[in-house]
Amino acid sequence: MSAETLRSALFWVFATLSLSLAWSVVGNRRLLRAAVALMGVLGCSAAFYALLGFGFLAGIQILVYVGGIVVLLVFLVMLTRTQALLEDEPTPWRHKVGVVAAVGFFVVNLWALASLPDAAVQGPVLGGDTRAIGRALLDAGPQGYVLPFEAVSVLLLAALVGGIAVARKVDVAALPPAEANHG
Amino acid sequence: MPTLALPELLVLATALLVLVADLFVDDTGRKRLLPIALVGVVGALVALVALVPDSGELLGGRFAMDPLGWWFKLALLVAAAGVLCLAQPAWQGQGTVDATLPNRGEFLAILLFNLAGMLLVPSARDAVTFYLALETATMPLFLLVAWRRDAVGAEAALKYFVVGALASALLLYGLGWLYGLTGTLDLALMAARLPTTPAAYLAMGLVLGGLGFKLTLAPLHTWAPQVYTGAPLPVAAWLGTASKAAAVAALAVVLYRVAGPHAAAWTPAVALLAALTMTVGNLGAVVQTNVLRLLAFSAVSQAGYLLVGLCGATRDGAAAVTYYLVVYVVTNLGAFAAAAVVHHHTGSQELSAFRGLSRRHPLLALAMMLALFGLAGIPPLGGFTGKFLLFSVAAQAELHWLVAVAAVNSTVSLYYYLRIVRQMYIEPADAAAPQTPTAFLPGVALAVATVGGVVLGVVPWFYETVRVAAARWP
Amino acid sequence: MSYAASAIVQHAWVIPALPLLSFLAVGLLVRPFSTRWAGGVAAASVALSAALSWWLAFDYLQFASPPGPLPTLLPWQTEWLRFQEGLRIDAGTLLDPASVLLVVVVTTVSALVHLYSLAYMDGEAGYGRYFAILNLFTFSMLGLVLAPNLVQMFVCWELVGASSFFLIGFWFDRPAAVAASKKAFVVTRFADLGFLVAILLLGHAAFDVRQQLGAAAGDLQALDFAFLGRSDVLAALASQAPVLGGMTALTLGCLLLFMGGAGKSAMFPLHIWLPDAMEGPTPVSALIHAATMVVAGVYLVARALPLFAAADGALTVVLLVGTFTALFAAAIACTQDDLKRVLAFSTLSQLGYMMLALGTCDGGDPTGHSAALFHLFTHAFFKALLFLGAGAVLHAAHTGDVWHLGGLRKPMPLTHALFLLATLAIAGIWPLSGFFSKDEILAAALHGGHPLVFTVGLGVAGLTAFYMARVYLLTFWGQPRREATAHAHEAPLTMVLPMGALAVLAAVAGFVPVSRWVALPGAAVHTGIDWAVAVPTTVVALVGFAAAGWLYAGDLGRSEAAAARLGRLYRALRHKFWIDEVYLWVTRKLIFRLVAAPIAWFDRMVVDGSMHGVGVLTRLAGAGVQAAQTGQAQAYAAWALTGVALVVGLLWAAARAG
Amino acid sequence: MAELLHAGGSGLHAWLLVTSALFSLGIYGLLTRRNAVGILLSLELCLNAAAVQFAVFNALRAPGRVDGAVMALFVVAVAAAEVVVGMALFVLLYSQRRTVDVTELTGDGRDSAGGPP
Repeated sequence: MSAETLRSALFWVFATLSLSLAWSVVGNRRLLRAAVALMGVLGCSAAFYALLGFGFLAGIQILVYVGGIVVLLVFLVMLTRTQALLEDEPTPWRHKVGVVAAVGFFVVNLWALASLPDAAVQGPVLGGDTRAIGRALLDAGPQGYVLPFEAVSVLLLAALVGGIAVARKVDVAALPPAEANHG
Repeated sequence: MPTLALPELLVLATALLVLVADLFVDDTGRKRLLPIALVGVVGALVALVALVPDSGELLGGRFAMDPLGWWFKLALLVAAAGVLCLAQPAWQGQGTVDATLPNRGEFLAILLFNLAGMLLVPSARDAVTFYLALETATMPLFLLVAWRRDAVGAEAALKYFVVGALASALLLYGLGWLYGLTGTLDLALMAARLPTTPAAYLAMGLVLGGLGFKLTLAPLHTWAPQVYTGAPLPVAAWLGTASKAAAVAALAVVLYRVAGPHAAAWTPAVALLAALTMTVGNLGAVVQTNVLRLLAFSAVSQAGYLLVGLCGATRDGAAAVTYYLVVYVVTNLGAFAAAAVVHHHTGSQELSAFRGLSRRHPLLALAMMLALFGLAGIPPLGGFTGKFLLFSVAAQAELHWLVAVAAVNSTVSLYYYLRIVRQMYIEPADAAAPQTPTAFLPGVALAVATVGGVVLGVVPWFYETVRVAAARWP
Repeated sequence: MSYAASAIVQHAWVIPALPLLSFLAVGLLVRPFSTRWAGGVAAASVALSAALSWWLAFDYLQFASPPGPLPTLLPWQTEWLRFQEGLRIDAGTLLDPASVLLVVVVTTVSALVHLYSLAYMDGEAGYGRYFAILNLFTFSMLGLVLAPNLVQMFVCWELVGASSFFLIGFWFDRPAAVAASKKAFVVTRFADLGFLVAILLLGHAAFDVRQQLGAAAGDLQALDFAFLGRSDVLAALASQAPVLGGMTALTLGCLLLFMGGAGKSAMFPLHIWLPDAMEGPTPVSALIHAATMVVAGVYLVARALPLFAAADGALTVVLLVGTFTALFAAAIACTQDDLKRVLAFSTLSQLGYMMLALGTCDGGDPTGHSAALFHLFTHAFFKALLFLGAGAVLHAAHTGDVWHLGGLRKPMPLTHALFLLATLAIAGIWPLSGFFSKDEILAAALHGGHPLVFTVGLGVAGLTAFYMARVYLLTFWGQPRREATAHAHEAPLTMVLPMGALAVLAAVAGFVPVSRWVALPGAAVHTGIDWAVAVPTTVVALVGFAAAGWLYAGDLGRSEAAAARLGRLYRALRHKFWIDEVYLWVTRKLIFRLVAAPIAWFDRMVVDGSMHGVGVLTRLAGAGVQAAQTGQAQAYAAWALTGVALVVGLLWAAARAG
Repeated sequence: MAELLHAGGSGLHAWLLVTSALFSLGIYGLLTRRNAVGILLSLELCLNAAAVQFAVFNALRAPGRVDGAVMALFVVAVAAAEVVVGMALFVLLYSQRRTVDVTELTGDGRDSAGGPP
């Protein structure tokens, strides 16, 4: 079994796994299970990154993204209690709209895909990307991404500060809005 | 030179200052944070006008200023200053309970962070910066809409969030396709390498769709009415002015910088979208009884007019769009400021709150009327000149049907703008209506917006300068 | 002394600038402090403007060597917008015979109306506001008249419409006034749409021509009247490829321009706003809805006459619409009861005359052009006088219904005399002004090869005499039919004086050789009286008078006297109605039922109805848009996806098509 | 479809097939989930698909540089910010309405009285 065949086989294994987990994310009646399935999908994506030769990206994916989902889960449990963790079946109408939209999007993508020449991975660069990505992020020259790096820090700061301000526990209903900020 | 990014840096510094200061002051001090933020924004505005050249590069070309970008930033900073002015009574808890804003420093900080993201949009030269600037220009808005933390605002914000997140995911996917098709994230290189395959249509469609959400192009506008009414009024004004300006800047980047060489291919699509958007916006506005819903739909139709100028990707079009954008921001700011003042007095967003306003507050009513006439495009206000320029771009592109549709729409729009004028000037005044004087800063904003709307239309210097800038635009 | 040495010719911009300054001063500074001063300042500024415009006319005409044509001057011009070289929009003052004529008319009538309003509007709540807007109107109208290009004309055109909107709705506590102001604004704005699209269309067509001409175009810009009037430009425009339905941009542009002009000048079927506009104060009706603003459409067509003449069939449309409106409005005027409404329909009819005159130029003979401007000139004076007279009646009797008036000649002798003079003038009785100008129009129709139009015009002349005599007799003769009418008194001097001035003008304006001054090259200039026209029109007018006299003078007075003597008012009223049966049979059965009623029905059901229908449709469609606002987050998301799909599809379709 | 699969086990077409399918599934979930948290999960699916797509294009179409990988990295950060914003809104909504079921949120500003209930 050549490395190429192995990579191909691994790809198909993870692709199958990823898609079936994704199906569970959008279809499972239990939200908790859907969230766990999303962790699985993100894990599969980490494997994809590794297959493509981006080991650093795979590591980040597992550490940050999958870790982030744990936070999401904690919030989820705090927030919606046991009752709301159960999801109803979508009504036939919603189901139809969803299927049409999803299938439509997929078909259009296939159509676009057909116009693109196929290509194969040129060869594994596993492990060689860490330094390259790090350099790109901190390079202040024409090849670097220091500006978006700063932008994303502003974005995260704004999201965190604003998120906390909006979500902090205050019983607004009990106070006139003018004084609500004292609580 | 670092001065090139001085406005952005000043805005960020003010945001951080406000955020930190908020930790150390009591409620009285907190009320002073808004003037501080305003000083920061005005400082950035002064810096832009006085110090920043209208072209140059930083970071090896990753951050660039160009002549039209300069005008976009001017519009954004003007919008920010105006919104901060009209937020003053709400911020200080004056007026009716309904119209107050929980005054936390975070509000100002997030607004300024948001502004910094918007300012970055016209300077982006690669897809990564472009995407992150757009996200920074969008995501804080979801939180600002919910800032009053009541049920109405939360519901509006959630819907805004769902549609907005979907739009940004589609935009991202489209950028991914562009990357795949061209093998680069550099926007200029993308333009050079963009093929004309179905994949390219998909990519451009996704990107335009994602941006169309921000610019409220029909049918991606459906979120707007509820969000405008659910949000605190200053935030609605922010959405109606700055957010639109950032979206136009982004659209100009995509259509001119990336897809400019293929203008012939996308012009019919943009023209149809423009016609659809202005028609849907106008028809929606006709039946409204809530002023903010009316202004929301009016903003939708204005987005349609703006899109008219992009047809054909000509320099005249770029000049017309930029000029009309500045006019639109100033004029709409006037309308929102008047709506905000009335909202403060009466706590109502209904049309009937404007009853007999001309007798209670003649100057306020006059300002509102001039703003509405400006939006309707009555000469000699800037709205007329701008629309005239936009329509003539379409005529130049041989899109006679679009000119006709736009002209019909601008006539229909008069119908609902006159409904507000009617309330102000014709309906008898409500005896119970309060006679509160207009607060200082909103008054300043109103005066500047009103005078600006007239001056922009009458003094040729502005359009001339924009046109010269467009001629030098790469 | 040359034009260059004439201060007023070089600085003609002062004439519109004065009312503008006064508008700003009165609106912002004076009004809050003193309403009395507001009126005074406003009237003084316009009076000064009028004096300057007479000086301008004097200086301008003084240099006319009798056989040579008067020059076209552009003493002041400044750049306003620059799209690109060749498509620059300037602001400036264009002086030619037509614009000088109009400047004199506008400032003179405006000044007299300002003076009249000082007393008429005394005690009204919005006294200062009224004068400020009247000033704004005067400025805009002068800017329109002096415009050297289509865009300046359009901008002022819109401003004129806006000030008219405010003045019609001046009494905003009267629902009818509010409805009328909105109707006027919306209808004229709808028509202005055509004007705007025409500017864009003609602008680009002319710009292409200008590019072809290259250096030969000089500094003229594509939208300048001077450029659009050049024969090489017109020939190039006429030979352009059709843009829509086989029409060239020139033809389509002219038809759209005419749509704008027809809206402002209330041509059928866009006339519906003008009768309702009488809800505004009467001096406003005199100034805006009789003498000045409503002639803007005529002025536009006259200005753009070279374009119309070069365009296929455009002038035929003008001719047909003008002729029809003249007849149709005159017929309706015979059936109206309200004094001001009769005058409004009369205005419609006279505007139809002017359009008709312009339309007769389609044979290549531009005689109708000078006839139209001549009639515009005389009509401004006698129609303004009629309105001010009606205003004096309203002021005294508090009603405009002719069936409630009567016998006013005794308490209001001056008003009566002036009104009679104006009635004779409009009916075309020698030697009053209407005689000369109307005859020139009819002569243009007759000699221009339009015998049918001439016949209709003749009929309209008879109808004009009839309905004017009718309202005149019912208002001033017989006995007062209402208590309030009986206690009427003569108007104050500040109201009578302007009327007197207008009466002088209405009497002598016919002797002013206007048509010789404004004649286009190639126009046949009439000297003396054209007996082939003068005799029939005078006969027809006398017949009209006789018919009206027979109907309204004799029996009516006798019956009123009998009613007073016998105290049997009810029977006397019946008796009067018996006379009216004849009138009813003649008018309602014959004219009204056969001509006016179908028109009124059409007006009500189709014109009004369609406006109404458009409103309903718009609201329905609006409800449709509203229905998309389901409130469901995911419905919004689905719409967003539809939008993206639409964009992708459009891009693909466009690529396919391209 | 068949030739796409035969075009090579892990060729470009196969990769994009997977990312498109993931994105499409995300769209389905976004339109059908009633619980707002479920919608958020679906959105994460979409963003993740887009990030993988960038990495795929980087490896297969522009292998000389790491632009796509950097973009994927930034997408992770943006997704995190989106989760924070989304959760904040859900917590607020839950405290106000005691539900995060989006089908129960049908007001469209018509109840524009504003203010707290």
